[in-house]
Amino acid sequence: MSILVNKDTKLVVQGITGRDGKFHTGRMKEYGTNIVAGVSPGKAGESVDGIPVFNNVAAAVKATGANTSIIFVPAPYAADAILEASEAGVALVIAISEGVPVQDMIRVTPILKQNGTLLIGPNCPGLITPGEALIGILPAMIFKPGNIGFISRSGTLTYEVVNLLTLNDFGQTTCVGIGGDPVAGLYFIDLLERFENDPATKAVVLIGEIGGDAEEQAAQFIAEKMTKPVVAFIAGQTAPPGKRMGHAGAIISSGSGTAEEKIAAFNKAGVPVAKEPAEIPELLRRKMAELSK
Amino acid sequence: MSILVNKDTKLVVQGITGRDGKFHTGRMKEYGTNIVAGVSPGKAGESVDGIPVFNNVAAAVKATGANTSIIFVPAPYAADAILEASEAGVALVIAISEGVPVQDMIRVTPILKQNGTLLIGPNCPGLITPGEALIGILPAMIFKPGNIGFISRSGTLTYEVVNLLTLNDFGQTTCVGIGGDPVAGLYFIDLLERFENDPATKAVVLIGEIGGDAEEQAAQFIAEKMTKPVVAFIAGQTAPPGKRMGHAGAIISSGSGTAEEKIAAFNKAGVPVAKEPAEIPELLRRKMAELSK
Amino acid sequence: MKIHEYQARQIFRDYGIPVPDSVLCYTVSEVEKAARDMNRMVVVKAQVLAGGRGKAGGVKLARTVEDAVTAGKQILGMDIKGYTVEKVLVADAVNIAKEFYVGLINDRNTKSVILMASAEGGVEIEEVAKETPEKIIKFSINPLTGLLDYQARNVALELFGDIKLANKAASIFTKLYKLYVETDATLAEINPLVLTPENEVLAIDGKMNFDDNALYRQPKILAMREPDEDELQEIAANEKGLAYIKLDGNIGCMVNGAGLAMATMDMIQLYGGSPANFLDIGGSSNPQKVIDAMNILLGDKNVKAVMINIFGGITRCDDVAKGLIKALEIIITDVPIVVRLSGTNAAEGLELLKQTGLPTVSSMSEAAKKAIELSKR
Amino acid sequence: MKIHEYQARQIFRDYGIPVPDSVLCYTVSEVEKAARDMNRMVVVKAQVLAGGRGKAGGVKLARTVEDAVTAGKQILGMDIKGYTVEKVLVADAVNIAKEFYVGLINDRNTKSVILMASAEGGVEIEEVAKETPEKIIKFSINPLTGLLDYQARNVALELFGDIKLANKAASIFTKLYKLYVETDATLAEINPLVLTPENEVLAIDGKMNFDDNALYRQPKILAMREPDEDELQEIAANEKGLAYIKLDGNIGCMVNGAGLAMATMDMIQLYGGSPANFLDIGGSSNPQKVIDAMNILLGDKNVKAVMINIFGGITRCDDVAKGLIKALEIIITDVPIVVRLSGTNAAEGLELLKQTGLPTVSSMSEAAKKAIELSKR
Repeated sequence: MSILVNKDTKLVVQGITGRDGKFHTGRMKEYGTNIVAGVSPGKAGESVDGIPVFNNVAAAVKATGANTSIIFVPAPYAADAILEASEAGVALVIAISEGVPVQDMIRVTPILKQNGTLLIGPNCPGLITPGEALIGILPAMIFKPGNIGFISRSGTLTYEVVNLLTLNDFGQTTCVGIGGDPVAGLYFIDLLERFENDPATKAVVLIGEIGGDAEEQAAQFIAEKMTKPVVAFIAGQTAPPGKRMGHAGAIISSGSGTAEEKIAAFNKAGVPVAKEPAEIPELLRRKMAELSK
Repeated sequence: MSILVNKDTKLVVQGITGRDGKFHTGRMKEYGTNIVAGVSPGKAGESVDGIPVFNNVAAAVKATGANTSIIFVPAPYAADAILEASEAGVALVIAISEGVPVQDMIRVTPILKQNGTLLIGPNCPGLITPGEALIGILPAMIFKPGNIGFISRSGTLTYEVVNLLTLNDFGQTTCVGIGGDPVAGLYFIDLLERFENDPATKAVVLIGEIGGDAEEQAAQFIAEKMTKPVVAFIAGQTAPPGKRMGHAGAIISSGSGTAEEKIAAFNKAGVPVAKEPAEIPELLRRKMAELSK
Repeated sequence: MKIHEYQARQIFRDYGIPVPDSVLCYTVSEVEKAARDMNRMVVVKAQVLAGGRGKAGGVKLARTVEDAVTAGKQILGMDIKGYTVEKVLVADAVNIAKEFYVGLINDRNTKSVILMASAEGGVEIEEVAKETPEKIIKFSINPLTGLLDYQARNVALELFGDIKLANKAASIFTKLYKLYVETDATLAEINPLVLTPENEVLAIDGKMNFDDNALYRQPKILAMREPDEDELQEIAANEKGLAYIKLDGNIGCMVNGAGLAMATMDMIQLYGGSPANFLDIGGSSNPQKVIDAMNILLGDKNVKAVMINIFGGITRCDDVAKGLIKALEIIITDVPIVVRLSGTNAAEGLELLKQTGLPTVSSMSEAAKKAIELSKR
Repeated sequence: MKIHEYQARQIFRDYGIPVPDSVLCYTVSEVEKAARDMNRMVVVKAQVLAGGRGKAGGVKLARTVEDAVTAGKQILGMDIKGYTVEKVLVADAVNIAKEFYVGLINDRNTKSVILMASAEGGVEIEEVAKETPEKIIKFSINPLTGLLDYQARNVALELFGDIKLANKAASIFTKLYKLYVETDATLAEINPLVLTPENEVLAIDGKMNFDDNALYRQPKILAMREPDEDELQEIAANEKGLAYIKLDGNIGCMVNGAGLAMATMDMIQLYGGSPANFLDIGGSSNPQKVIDAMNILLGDKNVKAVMINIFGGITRCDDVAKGLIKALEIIITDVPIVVRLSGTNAAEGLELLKQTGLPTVSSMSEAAKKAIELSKR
């Protein structure tokens, strides 16, 4: 079991003929992801890695039944691509594109809601259900199937931690990089809820960072709704206020969104927060041992 | 029985302190309409004809449970007033205001749909369920309770025809003036459907005019879905193409929307079309006699 | 409200839609100078608010300055569907590889703006719509999102095939939508939208109509209004609170309410007469309105009889009668008038009108018959 | 991106929001001339990209030209939170009957723009939010409809009570929303929005931030950028594909990925060190990026040791190692460097790095400890 994506996912790649799109299509296909179509306006009839290319998402969906999309188009066109997928009836959209204007995402949000489309990203590394489907730019070899759910706001830090998990024999059900932008699609609580309901997931690792209050909301959700253990880490404890730490979302503004506040919220919710990534496997082990007593 | 409005309708009047709003509030109240509130920004706490005035529709709905609104504000503010009513949870909005820009109505439409709000108008005389509720600027004394449903795109012509019906002893369940604008709320087929489902309505009189193809659609709906007899009249047989006949909607454009086309459509659907208003009662009598055979 | 092609071109230009160079000319010598300055093949186009200018000979290609002068002489002053040509546009005659159509219009059924596009450009789109409707792409635009880039591109790609050309055309579509909404248009057409042999995409001819109800917030558009004589009359009537449209018949009608006014015209025709106008005095019993309306009606020399048709609703017929009496004290005319009053206090009104000596009736059909009879005397 | 108050006032003016007259001055003599021309009470305001100017003495009321000159002398050149005041705004000091707050900001939770308004204007809104949150009206704006007139009026009526004043304020709110969306702002505040004894409603002070991701489509906003020294460094780094923020510590960090870079800074502190910067070189193994990054790091005289922390994902560690080797051939420094490589082909990468003689480790914590040790030598 897993959340959001699995073997049956039918993926369409928007921007499949671009440099990044082509490269990652190859990698995803190699991993075994069921890629059924690509989209590149004006290139209908061509193919990439044996995958048929269509002029638009609607045509791709009609011909192949694609139900999930991954977006590699440049930031200025990303919001339009998200809407195209949503209006074509795609149920889950993963937007990799980095640097999408916030107003674009704000405008997109209510339309996705109307259409019932789920979005991950933008500015995210995607997600993976190890052994079933890789949809994103994550490095496949660090993941392995198992019973840990994983959610993170950042990219390389995800790899760092997942690598530690895998080395410590904690395989994963699904790992989701939700992206570092201030206005994004699915967020911590949306995914915590899904992991809580996924029978295969036994515990969750959550990697937060400074900015916003998604971690505080997650902590509250865990305290009120979750039965499964969660272990957290927060990046950016030493970041100064008012400075954007790479991600558009990682900024402490008006004295809120600090790591201290987030750590306090998790502690209050009984969620252990690792001081450094290397602590996570041990915290996870302890939490899971507690539960099996 | 009736459609849309009755004794239980709780009406809020938007623009109650304006000249027209005040005048027609008095008339509607006199008729027995259950007016529970008025809205006029900045005049909360005042009252008009004993009806409490609120600053906004949300406050009026909260305090009085109003479920229907009538709008008398000037055209430039009408679309905003419609949205205010809709967002406040009002289920049925009647917009009397004349001269509302079409783009305003186009923008309003999908939001009303989302909120599930029904709209009549703009640029309409309103509607009446004789003996129960008058919501609009219709002259009360020409109506009488009975079993005829009545729908019309125009104002005075409505009065002309309803007067003939009443004089010929055809009372009415509900009479609706849907308004003369090209983009409006409820239209012929929406109301025909409601009359078809209203047990008290035995036959329907439909007054159309040139412009658009709402009459053609009505004809098709009658042919396919209706069991009750319908009699029609179309105004504007002598109107030249390209000229706007008073109503923004009454214009024959690009060779379509002519009276001939509409009459042909009704004839094809078995709906008799009166040559002049005075013929309508006789046509109605014949149709209803046919049915009771 | 309608505008001329040269005005539509200016709006297109303001919104970044590529349009060939052109000069508006009122005289033949201006045409000569424009053609000389352009120094290439031009097209001389009559600027009148009527369709079918090409068929009427109002559009001529000119390879030389002399050709342009000849065309200017022919076109300036010519009559097209009742309009005298007072100005022409001298425009760069670009080379055309292919012609397309694109238009935006308000659609009553979807209650939205629809984009219509066709690879059959340069001809009347109504003809294409009737004969080969499958050649028109129609697309309803969600007003909350506007025309999205991918939607414009999809349509453009279907027309142009090539993605580079499609992107150029799509950019024109989105600009056209922006100007359509921002100017409260009710029609915006580019016909033809052309592809040149150099792979440029250009708007060669444009047509725009605007929502009269929105002119209050469109001062720039209102400033473009160039009404003809009939329209001037209509506008003048409007300013007095009357809706008036001149027709060709000889029975003047004065009615309260647009629907009833149309039905009145129809009834006159039904009984063998011919209406001289549509005239709606609205819901007021103000004598001034009646005076203004009568002055307009009697200003039309074709009018041989007048039919006044009033149905009293909120307005009481006795009030209307009083207004009429006052008006008729001022207006002196030998054109016969028949008055029909019905509805609220009709009896009282008719009684009051007896002093005027005018024939009064209480039904529309009687009034129409009487007016026709009077018009034939 | 931030802008100065005088720039925010200009944007307000462009959108029709009433703002008192003002003149930007770089010298005391300009201040004198401005105050003389205005010929009434003025306020002299430091223009720096920092909050709390009033408390720092950067805002002074001047009743006479002499007062204004004195204020100009005091403020020009003063230091506010590390910023030197290079220019002041001399503004009409309008009479104030009451002060309000209105602001727009992107909200992560509702994923919308929210309007915040309060009758407690003139003070830091964060303080109001903490101490008396019930005094702030918050309202999430549906991006598909924008801020509707009735919504703006409701909020304004709640603040102002009187409908005429509320209509004035509501018009300012809708204009503020329009400019917010059209300029891709991330913050737009009017604080205070004042009511004068003459019942005028005016924007007295304004603050605006903009979305860096949207600057590509906001040339007018981009032209307003006046970065300070630190920001110039950040922008220069950005143009080289690096995300760089200078901090106060002595251990330079070079990391791939923003989250990992933050975690690296945190770990340095955890083990008793102090990071000199945030530096994300992104996902590339391009030697030029490594060279550029090293040049930036070593350009900071505080840096006593460098920690390179790379986790190979799609990028292979051996490729990164090759890039590092090339870079280290060019860069000559005596600042000690420790390299951590992990992930894809880490072993191969570490093997390659042996030739450089640099200390190499395979875990973050080891790298941090080593870097701290090296920094203390």
